[in-house]
Amino acid sequence: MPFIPHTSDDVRAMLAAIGAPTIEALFAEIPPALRVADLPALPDALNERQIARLMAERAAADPQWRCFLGAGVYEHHIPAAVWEIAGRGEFYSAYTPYQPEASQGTLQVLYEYQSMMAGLTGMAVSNASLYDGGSALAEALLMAVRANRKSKSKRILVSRTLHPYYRRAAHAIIHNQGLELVELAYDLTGGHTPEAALAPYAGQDFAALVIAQPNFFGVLEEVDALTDWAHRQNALAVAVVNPTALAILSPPGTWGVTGADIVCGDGQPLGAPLSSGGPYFGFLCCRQELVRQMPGRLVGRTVDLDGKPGFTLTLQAREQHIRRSKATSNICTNQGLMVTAATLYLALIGPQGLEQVAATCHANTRSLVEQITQIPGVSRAFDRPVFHETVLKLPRPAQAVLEGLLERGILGGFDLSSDYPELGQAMLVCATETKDEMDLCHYAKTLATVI
Amino acid sequence: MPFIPHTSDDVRAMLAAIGAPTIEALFAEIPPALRVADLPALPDALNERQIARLMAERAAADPQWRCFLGAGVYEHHIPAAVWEIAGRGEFYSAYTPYQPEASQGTLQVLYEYQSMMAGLTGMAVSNASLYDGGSALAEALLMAVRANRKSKSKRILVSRTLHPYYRRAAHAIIHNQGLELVELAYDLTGGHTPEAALAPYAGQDFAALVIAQPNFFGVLEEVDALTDWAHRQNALAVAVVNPTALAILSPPGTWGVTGADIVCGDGQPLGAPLSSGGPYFGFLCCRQELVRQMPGRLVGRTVDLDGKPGFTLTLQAREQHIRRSKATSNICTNQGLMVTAATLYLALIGPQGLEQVAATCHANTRSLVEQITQIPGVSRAFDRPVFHETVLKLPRPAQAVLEGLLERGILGGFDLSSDYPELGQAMLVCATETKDEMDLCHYAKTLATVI
Amino acid sequence: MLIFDRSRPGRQAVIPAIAPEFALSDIPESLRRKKPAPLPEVSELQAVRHYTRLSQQNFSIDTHFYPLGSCTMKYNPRVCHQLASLPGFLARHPLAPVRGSQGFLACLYELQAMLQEITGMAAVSLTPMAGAQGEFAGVAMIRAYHVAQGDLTRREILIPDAAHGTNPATAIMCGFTVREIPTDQNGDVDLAALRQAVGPHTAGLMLTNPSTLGVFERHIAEIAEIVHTAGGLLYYDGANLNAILGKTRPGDMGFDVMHLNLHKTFATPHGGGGPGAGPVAANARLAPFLPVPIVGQTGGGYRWLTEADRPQSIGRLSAFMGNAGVLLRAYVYARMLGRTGMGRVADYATLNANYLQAELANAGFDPAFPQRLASHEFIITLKRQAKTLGVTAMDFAKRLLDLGFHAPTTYFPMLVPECLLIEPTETECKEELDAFVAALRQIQQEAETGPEQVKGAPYHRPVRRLDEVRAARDMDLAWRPAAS
Amino acid sequence: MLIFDRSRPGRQAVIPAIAPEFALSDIPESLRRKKPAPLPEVSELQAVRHYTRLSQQNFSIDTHFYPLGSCTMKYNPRVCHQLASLPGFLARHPLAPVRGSQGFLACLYELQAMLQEITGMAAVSLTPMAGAQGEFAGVAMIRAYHVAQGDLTRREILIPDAAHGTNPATAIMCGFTVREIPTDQNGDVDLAALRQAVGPHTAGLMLTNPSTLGVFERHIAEIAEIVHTAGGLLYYDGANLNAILGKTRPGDMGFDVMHLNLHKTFATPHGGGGPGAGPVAANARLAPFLPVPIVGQTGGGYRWLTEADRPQSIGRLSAFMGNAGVLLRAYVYARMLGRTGMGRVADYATLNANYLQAELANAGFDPAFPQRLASHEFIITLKRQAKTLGVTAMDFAKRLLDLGFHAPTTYFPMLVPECLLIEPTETECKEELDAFVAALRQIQQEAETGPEQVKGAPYHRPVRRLDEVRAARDMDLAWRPAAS
Ligand SMILES: Cc1ncc(COP(=O)(O)O)c(C=O)c1O
Ligand SMILES: Cc1ncc(COP(=O)(O)O)c(C=O)c1O
Repeated sequence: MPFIPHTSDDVRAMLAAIGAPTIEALFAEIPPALRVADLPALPDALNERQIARLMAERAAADPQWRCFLGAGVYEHHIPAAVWEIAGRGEFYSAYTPYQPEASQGTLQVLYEYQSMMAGLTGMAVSNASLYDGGSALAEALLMAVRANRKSKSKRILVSRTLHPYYRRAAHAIIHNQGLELVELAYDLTGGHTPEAALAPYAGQDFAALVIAQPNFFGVLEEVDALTDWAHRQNALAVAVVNPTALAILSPPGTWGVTGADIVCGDGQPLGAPLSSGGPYFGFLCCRQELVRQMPGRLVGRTVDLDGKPGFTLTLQAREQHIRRSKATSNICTNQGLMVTAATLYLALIGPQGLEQVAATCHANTRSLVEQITQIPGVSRAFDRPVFHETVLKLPRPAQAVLEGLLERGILGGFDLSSDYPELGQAMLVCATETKDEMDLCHYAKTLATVI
Repeated sequence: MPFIPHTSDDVRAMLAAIGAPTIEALFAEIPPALRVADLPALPDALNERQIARLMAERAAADPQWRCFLGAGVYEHHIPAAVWEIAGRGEFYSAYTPYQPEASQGTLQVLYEYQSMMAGLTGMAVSNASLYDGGSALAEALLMAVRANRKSKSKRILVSRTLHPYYRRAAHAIIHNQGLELVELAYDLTGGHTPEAALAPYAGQDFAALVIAQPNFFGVLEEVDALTDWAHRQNALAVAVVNPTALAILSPPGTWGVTGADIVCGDGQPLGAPLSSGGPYFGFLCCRQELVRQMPGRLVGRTVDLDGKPGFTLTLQAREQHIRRSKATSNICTNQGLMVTAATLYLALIGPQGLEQVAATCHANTRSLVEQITQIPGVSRAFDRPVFHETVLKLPRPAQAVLEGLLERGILGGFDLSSDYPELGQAMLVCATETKDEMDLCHYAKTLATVI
Repeated sequence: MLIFDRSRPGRQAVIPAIAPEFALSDIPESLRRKKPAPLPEVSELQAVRHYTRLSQQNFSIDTHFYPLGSCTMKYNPRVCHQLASLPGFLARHPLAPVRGSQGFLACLYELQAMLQEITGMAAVSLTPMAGAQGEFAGVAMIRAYHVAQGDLTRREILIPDAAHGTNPATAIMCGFTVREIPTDQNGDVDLAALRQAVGPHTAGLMLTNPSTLGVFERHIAEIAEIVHTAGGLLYYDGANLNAILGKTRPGDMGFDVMHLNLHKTFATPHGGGGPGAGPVAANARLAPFLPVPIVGQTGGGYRWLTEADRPQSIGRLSAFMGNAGVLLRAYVYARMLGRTGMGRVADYATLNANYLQAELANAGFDPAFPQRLASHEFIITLKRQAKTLGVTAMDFAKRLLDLGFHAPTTYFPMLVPECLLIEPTETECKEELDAFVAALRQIQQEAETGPEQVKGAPYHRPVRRLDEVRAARDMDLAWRPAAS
Repeated sequence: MLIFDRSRPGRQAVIPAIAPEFALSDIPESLRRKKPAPLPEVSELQAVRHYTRLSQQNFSIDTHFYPLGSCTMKYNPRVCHQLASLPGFLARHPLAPVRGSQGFLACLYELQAMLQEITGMAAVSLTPMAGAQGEFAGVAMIRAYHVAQGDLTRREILIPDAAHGTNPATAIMCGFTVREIPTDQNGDVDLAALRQAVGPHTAGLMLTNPSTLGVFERHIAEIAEIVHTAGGLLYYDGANLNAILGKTRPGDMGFDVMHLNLHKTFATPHGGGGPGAGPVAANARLAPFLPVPIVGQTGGGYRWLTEADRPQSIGRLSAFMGNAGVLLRAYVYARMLGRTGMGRVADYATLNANYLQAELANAGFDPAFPQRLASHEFIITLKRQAKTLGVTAMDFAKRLLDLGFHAPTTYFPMLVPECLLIEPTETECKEELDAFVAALRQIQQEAETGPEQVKGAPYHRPVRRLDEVRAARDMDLAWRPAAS
């Protein structure tokens, strides 16, 4: 029996010890009317060899396109050691470190992760992960509303340049508690959120302003001005950032005069493969003063009975298993293993490595844009600098162009027409460090034939 | 610098401690005339991302045919846990357990491996591995010559039914010490080595008789009769076996009246992927009395200072690092990790599992043969039972037939024409447990169209 | 030692890319990072060695019996990991067109179908990323349902006092208030109290069955009747589904909506705290409200169903497709169990729990509900030991670590004083259970002869008991570079 | 506990296949196995847990500094393992036609070319499966060469007394006799003795350079001259190539044939004892004798060169293509080092060895050759400590295990009494070396103040010192089922 170790001798001895005639008898408390005899719609069992073959066929069925699609999920090189070690049974098959003495491995990794994320974002504190970027934003906004003592509002300003799926996920989660997202317009020339877009809201009560860096268009926002505006209005500044970009872009902790208050985003670029949508992980950092409003687990360094340093979960009074209905969130299981991978990723590439990744992504995207804007009818939609993704205007509908690229083996970008109809025929393109000059050339040439 | 941890500060401090001005100065004892400044024919370094891409392209360049080719290397299902655990750093990056107190993991695995192989072959002792099946046969024969006190001969009888590559490898190795292989004819009807083939050599002095079970044609030899014949002639009986087959076939330890003396073979079917030729591992087992003539490492169970059981390398006085020119072999590094995988493989599938694998292979090959011998002109070459491989006579040259199958995605078998021209248009075909009825059908149908 | 302590300026492990000098010339200084991020600078060997050694400090299923109640720490088959990690799955962008995703989508679609059959529900959405998010989805669906009915007065969720902390926390996140329902002496919901509690304000009831007390809620049919009659809906917390897999189905019990913890019942790894997956299943009434995306099948193949297809959906709870890789692992596991394997899980999980309960009772320990059959888990209370010997459940737990066993869940559910919630799961063998009983016997003896010994445990772990008060007071939550 | 002790009849982990009932009906009873093989019957979790826990009992590069002299225990990059394990490589049958093997063959062909450049040799065969088999190939080639010259009198191989045990053992396996050449006080070959030894019976000389004494053989040009003049050939044992990679080449030193240990110099894993790979390289004179198969390139692509192409070949040393997967790992590593990376290996391996030697001398330990520069490794002798304190090299080695370091090679080379042969490799950082020095200082101090403490070590490993005499005497080499 797969995964079941019991021999018939075992079963006999165990039933005897229990004093039950059969295993069936152990289910006597379930009302007979509720019992099912069979699950006929389930397929027959496959053995390991059979399922391995089926899965290999299914995985192979899906073509491996050259990927120039980003839109929130980015193809990066993941050093081999990352998953070789994150996949070790001791990490893979452990659970939340409720017994710290038996979980120092996981706990120290989490502490190191928190330290790295705090360092990267320039914030005092990082939690030990949330589910993903979209839900992390939701938690960040709930937290902002709880934390902002100067505001009574549940309204939050968010630019239309924020990832549309993040806006949707955040809305789906937070509207239940009466929070409301108020959409800010963006500048059609720059692709950014100018102070002018904020002006109409000056003097109104908002719990927070969300600032994405880079924004969904890849464009760099004027984060200092936005942060200061928020603070002037007694709103918290909530940053949504790409962690790779932070290797070259100013960290939220230094934005404006006093820095952002809460920082969140998706950790996928740090060691998580594209993997069809997940698992990734959400990160959440904040100023020290806000730590008790933070959702999710936190690991702290302390000492043991003998004075030896060690790590443990801390400030658990924020959490559901202690505080139940008064908790800062309902989150319990988070994305621990992805965080382990991220910690390994950051340790293996280091500060220079991350900077090189970010700078190469940026250079590649610049080079790609330079090449493809030579094609008649193709132009940049916005004139402001970007990180590693950019919006291109096309002479034909993006969908048709992308289809053409696909037929030639290229996953060419993201069609903006349904989320941003105001941009007309436009797509979002990304070239990370996984592409070299030949790939960029090939893309440009192929695009020219498709258009 | 990839894999080099030295910072420039480190280098400075270290040179100062040494009292050397530069790293270059540390090479002062190499005569200047012998120094090279550069290795211009080497390519420039690739980073991890670049080499990963190159290797992925190369691996993908080679098509994945459905494999019905055996001829000494067999496609079996390998449980996922085998390499997940054998690949753990503690196994992967350790070395020969010279310090037993720091290597109990490896040592216990080897002891368990020795136990499993001894049990499988029915012999008293197994060593901890040799390189592969071919070289293990060579070592077995050198050992037989050393061990056979009743014979002064360096001649060894070996049937033409033994794998031709094994015969070549053994010859290449042993002829240097004056050992000679004398070839026995086989029965053209049965594909086996009848006693009649031995008759001409009765009364002559031979160190050993080699008995392959199954033989290269997949055919089962009359091992009891052959073993007894050898012993009557004062020759040692050296068995060459497929370890999977031993789940269903009588173990060499029980052959004839007193059993085989030495057993060897290739462990590849026990957890090693096809992997283009290696690494696999050679195994070598023997009767207790011969253990001091055995080449290779041996692990023994003993106790520590406190009386606690533990494991250590033992009988090292047979080995080159102790005995130098008087050693039983020059082997030092063996195939430890493959043995770890084999131990995991056997533990995971167990005795019933191995029996099921063997029986399914056998059944599949029978079923395949039944189907394809329906094709006009295709017939079995031999009438005796086989394990999981069989020789088929074809109406056209095997090479053309195999080419035809290849074009249809099937690696159809082994062309026997160069090694066994006497068989005419013939090929060797194998269907392991990795094939299901649909695969067999598909093969048969495809073969019909090709012929 | 922290990885930061191993860092030296200029050291680097993997060089992922080399950007051209001018790479950043177009980014204004004001937006640029001024000081490099304070990340560790170590060699590849240092990183590998550091984290390999850290991993060895963990207890895990792969190394230790881990009977953490309510967590279903069963064996995580390695083949699930291997197959979900096939390059074809890992390299797939979540926004890749469906025509190049049929292999992946087929797995998800079939998983949805299997979960429907197993739960007795009409439809499944796989997107929630853990049990708690599954709960969120389900309770938000209850809310959306009432709103769709125009019934805006139902603002209260009923939750038994034995419930897991995520239940009340979820209800609050969904904008509800929570009312607790007491448990009777036999571990069942107090029906009288429930009858009193329901009314036109009742949005629904969240229930775990078997409950976190380790017993099957025998009056489930009546409970469903009471809540439904009052106009409320029933939420099933599927964390304990392992106990009843293939034996009885939440849909048949009368539940309207539920989640499953794939990282419990379907053996996907816990990963030191996640990722998990918490698919939500609903009956026909609530199905329209399921979160998107869902995988649908049309003539041509599989495709994503999104907001456009499912206008009543509560929406999107993750930016993309939840924890897709976890779903693939669960799919592999479910296919390997197949039709007959599901019930086997419940059979042996239940056998192990009842055996362990019987043997511990035999060894002189006190089951919390001796009059009941255990489900897949059970509770012992060490109230007596705490009172007479001064040795608490926590002390027993810590000493177990010394003896090579992960501790059971302690002090949960809060209803039972000095409790250990013990869940052996079906993948542990009898010898392991016997060894666990022997260990608890030994600790009991130690507690009787030398309680200080037990109260000082553990002694053989990388650290002894940690100063949690100091951790919370001094709040050292991140390493910081020395000011330079 | 052995895996056999966890076995229970009827238990099974992975079910690989189910054969039909009649499957074996055509195999005569006389050929059938009567009793099932005595293999363990355990669950998958039991197997995983058992071997995971066993693995944790090992020291390894991934967990510990492992300065085992002559073994080059450098970091084994994980990417090599990952890329060599790509399904395309693992699923390739060794007899698959070359037209479907061009990707694989390209790697091997380029590896051959790189090794030629690195060694200064004319041709390479990758097939030997470890260093010792590489030696065998090379010495058998020397024999084949003399035979081809019609010179049948050259039956003797000269070997310095410092040589590794595989050298004399190899010479014997190749049918030669061995004559030892002494070493002079500076660690160089005694040239006078060599001159006396050579003659018309001299088939060749086997030499390691740097030698196993950790020093570079400075008179290599004269040695080559002496041997060649006498009509002998020179074999280079490449086990220590890490010391001179990109600095000097055996081909330029005058060697005719050599092997490389890819599991040393090229960072492929040692795997607890293997598999390794020992490619053999030869100059133009000996190239025709290289073992097959070799990868050749023709207009159309790559193909195998076999006996037919290379009629003078010594033949085939493995049934198929040696340790192909190890070769792929070495290929990946070599490509990552590239042109500039090779010399860097020697630079930092040498820097580390000389630094460690200097620091240990500083700490009061006695280098065996203080007057010499160390190569990539060096020797300290504890003769003084053994005499004055009664604490031997073995005692120091065992105590190092307690302090978290794998011991250096002990009692080899046999020339130096009470020696530790220490090879740090280039992948270890200065801090690790400093910690190692501190540990040896501590042991020295312990030896001075309480030698019994050191002589009883180790204390903190899974076992203490093992009774090796009993192991050899009682010979418990395999578990056996209880007679039933
Ligand atoms: C009874 C119960 N409900 C809900 C949950 C929450 O599940 P998750 O941790 O996956 O969010 C748990 C998990 O611990 C649980 O035990
Ligand atoms: C100097 C020397 N020569 C030869 C060898 C033999 O190499 P292998 O162990 O790969 O057979 C070794 C390995 O230990 C060695 O150190």
